[in-house]
Amino acid sequence: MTATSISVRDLTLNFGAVSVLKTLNLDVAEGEFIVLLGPSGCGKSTLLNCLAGLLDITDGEIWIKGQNVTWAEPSERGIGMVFQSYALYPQMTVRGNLSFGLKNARMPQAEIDKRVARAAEILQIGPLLDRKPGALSGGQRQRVAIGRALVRDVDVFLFDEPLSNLDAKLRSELRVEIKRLHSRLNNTMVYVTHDQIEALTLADRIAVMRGGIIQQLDAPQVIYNKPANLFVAGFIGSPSMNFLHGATVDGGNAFELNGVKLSLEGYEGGAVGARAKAVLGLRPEHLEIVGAAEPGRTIPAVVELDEPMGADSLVWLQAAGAQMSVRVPVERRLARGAEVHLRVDMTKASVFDAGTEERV
Amino acid sequence: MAGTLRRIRPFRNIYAKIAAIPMVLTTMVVFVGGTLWTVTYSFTNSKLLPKLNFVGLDQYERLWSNSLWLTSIQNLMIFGVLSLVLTMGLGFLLAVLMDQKIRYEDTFRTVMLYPFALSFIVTGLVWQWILNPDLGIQHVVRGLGFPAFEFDPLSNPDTVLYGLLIAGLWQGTGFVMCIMLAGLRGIDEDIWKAARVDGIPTWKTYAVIIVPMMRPVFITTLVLVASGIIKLYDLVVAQTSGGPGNASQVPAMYVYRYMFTAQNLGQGFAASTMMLLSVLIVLIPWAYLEFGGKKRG
Amino acid sequence: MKTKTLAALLSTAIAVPVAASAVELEVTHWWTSGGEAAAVAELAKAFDASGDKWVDGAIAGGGDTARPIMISRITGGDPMGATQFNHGQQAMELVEAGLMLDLTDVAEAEGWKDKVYPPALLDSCTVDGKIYCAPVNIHSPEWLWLSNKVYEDIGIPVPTNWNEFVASAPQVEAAGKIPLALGGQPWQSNLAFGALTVAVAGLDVWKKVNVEKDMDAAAGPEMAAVFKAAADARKLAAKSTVQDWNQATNLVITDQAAGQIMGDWAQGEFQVAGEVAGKDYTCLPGLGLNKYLSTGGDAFYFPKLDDPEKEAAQKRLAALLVSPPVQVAFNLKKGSLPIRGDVDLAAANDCMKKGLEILAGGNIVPSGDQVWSPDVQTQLGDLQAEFWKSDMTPEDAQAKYVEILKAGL
Amino acid sequence: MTGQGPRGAKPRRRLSGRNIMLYGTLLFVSLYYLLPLWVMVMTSLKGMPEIRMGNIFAPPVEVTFQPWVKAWAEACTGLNCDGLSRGFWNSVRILIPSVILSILVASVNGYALVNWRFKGSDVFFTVLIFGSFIPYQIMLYPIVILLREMGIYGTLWGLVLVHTIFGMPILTLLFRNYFSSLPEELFKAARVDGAGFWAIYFRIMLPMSLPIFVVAIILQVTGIWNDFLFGVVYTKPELYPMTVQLNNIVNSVQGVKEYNVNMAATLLTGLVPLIVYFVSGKLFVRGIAAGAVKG
Repeated sequence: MTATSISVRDLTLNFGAVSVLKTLNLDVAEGEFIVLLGPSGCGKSTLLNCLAGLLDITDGEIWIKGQNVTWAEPSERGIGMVFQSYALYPQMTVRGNLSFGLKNARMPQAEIDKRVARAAEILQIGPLLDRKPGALSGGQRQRVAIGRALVRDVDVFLFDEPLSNLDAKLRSELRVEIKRLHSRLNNTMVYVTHDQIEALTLADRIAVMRGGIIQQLDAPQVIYNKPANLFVAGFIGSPSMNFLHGATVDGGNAFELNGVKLSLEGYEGGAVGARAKAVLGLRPEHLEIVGAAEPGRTIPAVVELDEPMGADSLVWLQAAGAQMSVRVPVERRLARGAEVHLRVDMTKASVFDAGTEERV
Repeated sequence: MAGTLRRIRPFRNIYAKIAAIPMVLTTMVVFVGGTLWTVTYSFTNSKLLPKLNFVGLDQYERLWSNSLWLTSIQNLMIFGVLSLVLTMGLGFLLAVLMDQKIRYEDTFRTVMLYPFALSFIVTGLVWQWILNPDLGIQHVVRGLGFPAFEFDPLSNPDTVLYGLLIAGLWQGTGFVMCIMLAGLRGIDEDIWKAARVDGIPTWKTYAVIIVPMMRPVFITTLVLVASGIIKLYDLVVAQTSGGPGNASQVPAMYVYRYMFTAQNLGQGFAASTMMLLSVLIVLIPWAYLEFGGKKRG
Repeated sequence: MKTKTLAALLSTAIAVPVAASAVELEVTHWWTSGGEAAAVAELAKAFDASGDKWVDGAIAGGGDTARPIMISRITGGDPMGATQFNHGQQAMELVEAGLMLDLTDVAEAEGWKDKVYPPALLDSCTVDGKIYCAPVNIHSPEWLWLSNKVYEDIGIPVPTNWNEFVASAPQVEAAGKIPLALGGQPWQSNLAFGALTVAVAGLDVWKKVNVEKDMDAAAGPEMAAVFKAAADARKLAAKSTVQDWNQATNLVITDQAAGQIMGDWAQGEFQVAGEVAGKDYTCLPGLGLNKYLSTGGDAFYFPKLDDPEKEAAQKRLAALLVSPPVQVAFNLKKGSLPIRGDVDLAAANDCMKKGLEILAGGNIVPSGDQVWSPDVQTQLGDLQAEFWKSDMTPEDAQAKYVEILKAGL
Repeated sequence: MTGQGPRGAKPRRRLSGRNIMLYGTLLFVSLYYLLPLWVMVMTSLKGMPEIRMGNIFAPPVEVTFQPWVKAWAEACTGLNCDGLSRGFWNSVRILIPSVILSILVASVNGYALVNWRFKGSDVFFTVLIFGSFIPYQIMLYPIVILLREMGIYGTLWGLVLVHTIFGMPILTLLFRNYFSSLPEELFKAARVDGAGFWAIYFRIMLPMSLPIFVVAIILQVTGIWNDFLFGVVYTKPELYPMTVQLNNIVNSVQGVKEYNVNMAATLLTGLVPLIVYFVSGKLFVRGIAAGAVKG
C-alpha cells in the first residue's frame, strides 16, 4: 500500500441525542477508489459531508494528506466534491461555475483559463462553456459538476451519489467515464452510493455501512464472496443471498436444517464449531439444480417459478422450509412443481452465527 | 492536542456568528428582555412612570375582576375565531376559484389584493362610512324604495363585531388568497391526474388530498393571520373606538388605555403579560411540532 | 393689525428681556378643532411676536393619542419645549421624577399667586411648594347648549333648565329632530354624567362623594336621581350617531339637534360658525339647575431641557401664557374662561359673561381631574361608556359606580 | 363543478353553467373589494354640498379636484396648513433606509438560520415568531428605554431601528422558508469552492432570490409607509411621516367633517403602497409561492 490519503480516527457525530456516526475509523490510501455503500440513513452521506467539512463532527479527527483538517474549512481541505443534484449555480454560465472556486482562491486569470480549458477537454464540455446550467441536459450538468471538482486540481474527490438522478443508460455511461477519469488522474476518490453495481464496478475497496458503523471494508470480491456478517451478505448481490436457518452439528462439520444435513467440507472459513443456531448463506449462482440426491451435498426442493432474465434465468424453489433462488442458464426451463435437488458449492458458502450475525 | 483544536472552535464560521448578532440581540434584548421587563413591572403599582414598587398579584386580581377586560377578551375570541376561520376559508375558496384557469386572473388578483396595501386606519375609516346608516348602504337602499331596510351594524352592541369583521376580511383575505393560490400552484399536477383517474370528485380531492398536502401553507397563513388578530388595535380604533359602549373593546386597546389614559402602567403591563402568555400557549406546541419532531442532517 | 397691538402690549407686559436671537420651542398639544386651532394660533402669534419661534406639534385625536407621545418623548430623553396637560394628577409623577422645569421664579416675578383666580388652579400646579405649570384657561364641562331655532320652529320657549329640556323632548322628537346630541366617544357621556351630577344632586352631594369620599352618599338617593337623569339623557340621545364632540355640536349649530351637554369649549365652535350667543343659541351653565362650574382646565408643562437658552425661552413662554393680553386673546377664541380675575373681558359674549359671573360668585366645583386618579377616572369612563350604550339599569350602574370609587379610595 | 379538474382541458364552452357560476362569484367578490375604493375616489371628487345631499356611491355630478389640492397642500393641523405635503418627504426618508436595513437583516437571518445553523438557532427563531405576535403597544415603553440608552431616541435612525426590529419576525420567517426551498447542495458546493458566509450570500443566494425580495419589499413598504404609532412616538415633528398628517386631517375636524378632503388624503397616503402593488403584483405571487409554501 502507498501512503495514506485520508485518515478518519474515532469519528463520532451526534445530532442532539441521536448518534449518527459511532467512533468510526477509516484509512484511505493515496489513489484509492473507496465506495461508501449502504441503505439510506446508514450515515454514508453524513460521513462524506464530514470529510468535506460540511458538517462539524462531535468527536474524533480527520486527516487528509497528513494534515489534521478536523476543523478546517471545506475549501482548505484539498478536496473536490460532486453532488447528486449537480448543485450548479443557476445564474452563472458553465465557465462561471467552473471558475467560481478558483476565483474565490484568488487564482490568476490565466491559470483559471488554463484549468477550465483542461477540464473542458477531459470532460468534453468545451462547447457548453458559455451556456447556463438551465440549458443543459442531466448528463451534461453532471459532467460540469465533475468539472468543477476537476479544476480544483485536488488529490481527493468526493462523490455524493452523483449518478442517482440520471436514467439507467446515462448512468452506466458516466460510470465508465468516472472510472476512466480515475485511472487518468489517479487521485483518491470517495464515492457514496446505494447502488451496488456502481460500488462493485468502481471500487478498489467498498465500505458497507449501517447505523453509522462500517460493517465491512474490503475489496469488492471479498465483500461479495466473504461477507462479514448477515447484513453485508444480504445487502450485496442481486438477487440476494439465500439464507437457510439451522444449526451446525457434528462438531461443526455439518449444517442441519429440517432434517437435511449438509457437509461443511470445503468451507473456507475453517473450523465452524457446533452452534445451536446458525445461518447458511448461499448465493444463487453457487447452487446447482440436479436430478438426484447426493447425501450431505444436496437439499431437496420443489420448483415454484422461473424468471428468465436474458442471459440467464432465476429459478425460485421451496427447499427445506425456506424460499431459495438459483441462477441457471436461460435455456434450462423447469416446470412448476417439479421435484429437484440443489447441490451446494460449499467452498463459496458462508456460515453465520445466528446470534451475533457474524461470519464464522 | 484535541484540546487546542477544540479551543479554536468558537471562531469557526465567525462571519455567520457576526451576522446573527442583530437577530440574537433583537430576540434577547427586545423580545425576551422587553417581555421580562413588562412581566416584572406587572407586579408593581407603577402609574405614569415605571417604578419597582411591588404589590404582588394585585394588578392581576384587579384585571380579572374588571368586566371591561373580560369583555375585551370575549370580543377578541369571537372576532378572532370568526376572522381566522373566515379569512382562511374564504381565502382558500377564492384561491380555488382563481385556480380554475380563468381569464383576467391578474385583474381579479389585483382587485382582491389591493386593500392589503392600505392601512387599517384607512380601512376602518372607509368602512365606518359605508356602514354609517345615514350615508352608506342603509341610506342608499332606502333611497331605492325600501324604507324599512336596516343595516347598521356599528351602532348595535350585538352586531358591531360583525361590522369590524366586514372591514377586516376586506383587508386581509386577498393576501391569504395569494398565499393559498401559491400553495395550490405548488401541488404536483400528477396528483390531479391520479385523483381524476380514481374518479374522486373535485371537491373531495380538495378536501381530502389537496388541503392536507398544503399543511405548511396553512401553518404559515395561520401564523400571519393569528399574529394580526392578537395585535388588533388600529382597525377598532379607527372604525368604532371600541364602541358602542364597550362592545368592541379588544385587549390591545385595554393595554393602551391603562398605560396611557388611566396612567396605570402596572395594570397595563398585567394585561400585556396575559396577552403574551396566551401567545406562548399557542406558540409552544407549534415550536415543538416544528423543531421537536424533526431530525436534522 | 391685532397682532401689532398684541405685540406692543407684550413688550411692556413682559419683564423677561427678549433674547437677541429667536429660540425655537416645540409645543405639543391636541388642540386641533376649529375654535381650538384659532386659539392656539393666538398663543403662537404672541410667542413669535416676542422674538422667539413657536414650533407647532399638534397631534389630533385628543389626549389619548397625544399623551403616550408626550410621555415617551419626555422619558425617552428628547422632550419638547412645552406640552399641554390637563391640570391635576396627570403630570404629577413626571414632576416628582424631576423631569419638569421649576417655574417658581417666573411665577414670583409675575405675581401669579395674587393674580391667578381661582387659586386652586395654581395649587394643582404646585408640588412641594414649587410651581411646575402655567395654567392657561378654565374649563367647565357643566353646560347645556341649545339651538334657539329648533324651539322657535316648534313654537315653544327655549328651556331654561334640564328638567324643562327633558319635558320638551317629545315635541322635539315629533318635529323630527334629535333631542340631545351626544358624540359616541366614551369621554363625552362621562362628561355629561359629571354635569348631571352637579346639576341634579347639587354641590354638597358632589363634594361629599368626590372630596370627602363619602361612599354612603355615593350610594344614596341623590346620586340615584342623577343616574335616573342620565338614563333620561340616554334615551334622548339614542338617535345621535356622530363620534366627535364637535360633530355633535355641529348638529346643534345646524339645528338638527335641540341640545348638547358639553363643556364651554363648544362655544368656540358656535363662534367659528358665526352664531351669536343669546340669539342663535342659548347656554345654560350648570344645566340651568345648580349654577356651579368646575375649574378644571388646561395647563402647560415645560420639560427640563439641558440648554440654558431654551430654558430661558421656556420661562418666557410661561410668563407669556399667563399674561393678561394673551389670556384675553386666547380665551376669547377658545371659549374658555381666563385664569385671572384682573383682565378685561369686555369683548366676551353672553355665555362667557355668565361663566365669569358664576366664577366671581365663588360657585366653584373642583374638577374631577384634581380629585380622583386618572385610573379611577378611566374606570368611571368605561362604566359610563357601557351605561350610555346599553340598557343597563340606573340601579346597576350606581352599584358599579360605588364599587369603582371604593376601590380607588 | 364535479368532474372538471381545475387543471384539466380548457373550458369547452364559454357560457357553461359552471363558468357563469365561477365568473359570477368572482365578479360579486370583486364588487365587495372595489366598493370602498369606488366610494373613496368618488367622494374625493365631490364638493361638500353634494356629499351632504347625495348618495355616497353615486359618481359626482360636478367633478372637483379641490379636495385633493386641499388634502395635499392646504389642510390644517393646528397651525400648520400645508396638508400632507409636509410629511411626504419625511415618509420617503424613513421608508428607504428602513426597508433596506430591515430586509438586509432579515434576509441574512433567514440565510443563517437555514444554512449556518448554530446552537440555539431554533430557539432564537421561535422567539422571533413569538415577537411577531406581540402587540406594538406593549413594547412601546421598553423600546423608549432601549432607544434612550442607545442615545438615538427621537432620531431617524432610532425609527429605522424600530422598523427593522418589528419587521424582523415575519420577514425572517419568509426568507427562512425561501432559502430552505433552495437546494442545500448548492450551498455545500459553494463552500467546497471556498466561498465564505458573505460570498455565498451575495454571489449564490441573492441572485436566486428576486421573488422573495419583491415580497419583502412590498410588505415593508406597505407596513412602514402606513405606520403611524412608531413614527409619532419615536420621532419629533420635523420627522413626522405622512400618516401623522393624515391622522391630523382626518381626526381634527373643523366643525364639519370634510369627507371629500379626508378621502383625498386617504388616497394620497395610500398611493405609494398601491403603486408598488400594481406594478409588482405578479412577482408578489411568485415570491409568496416560494416564501410561504415551503414550511
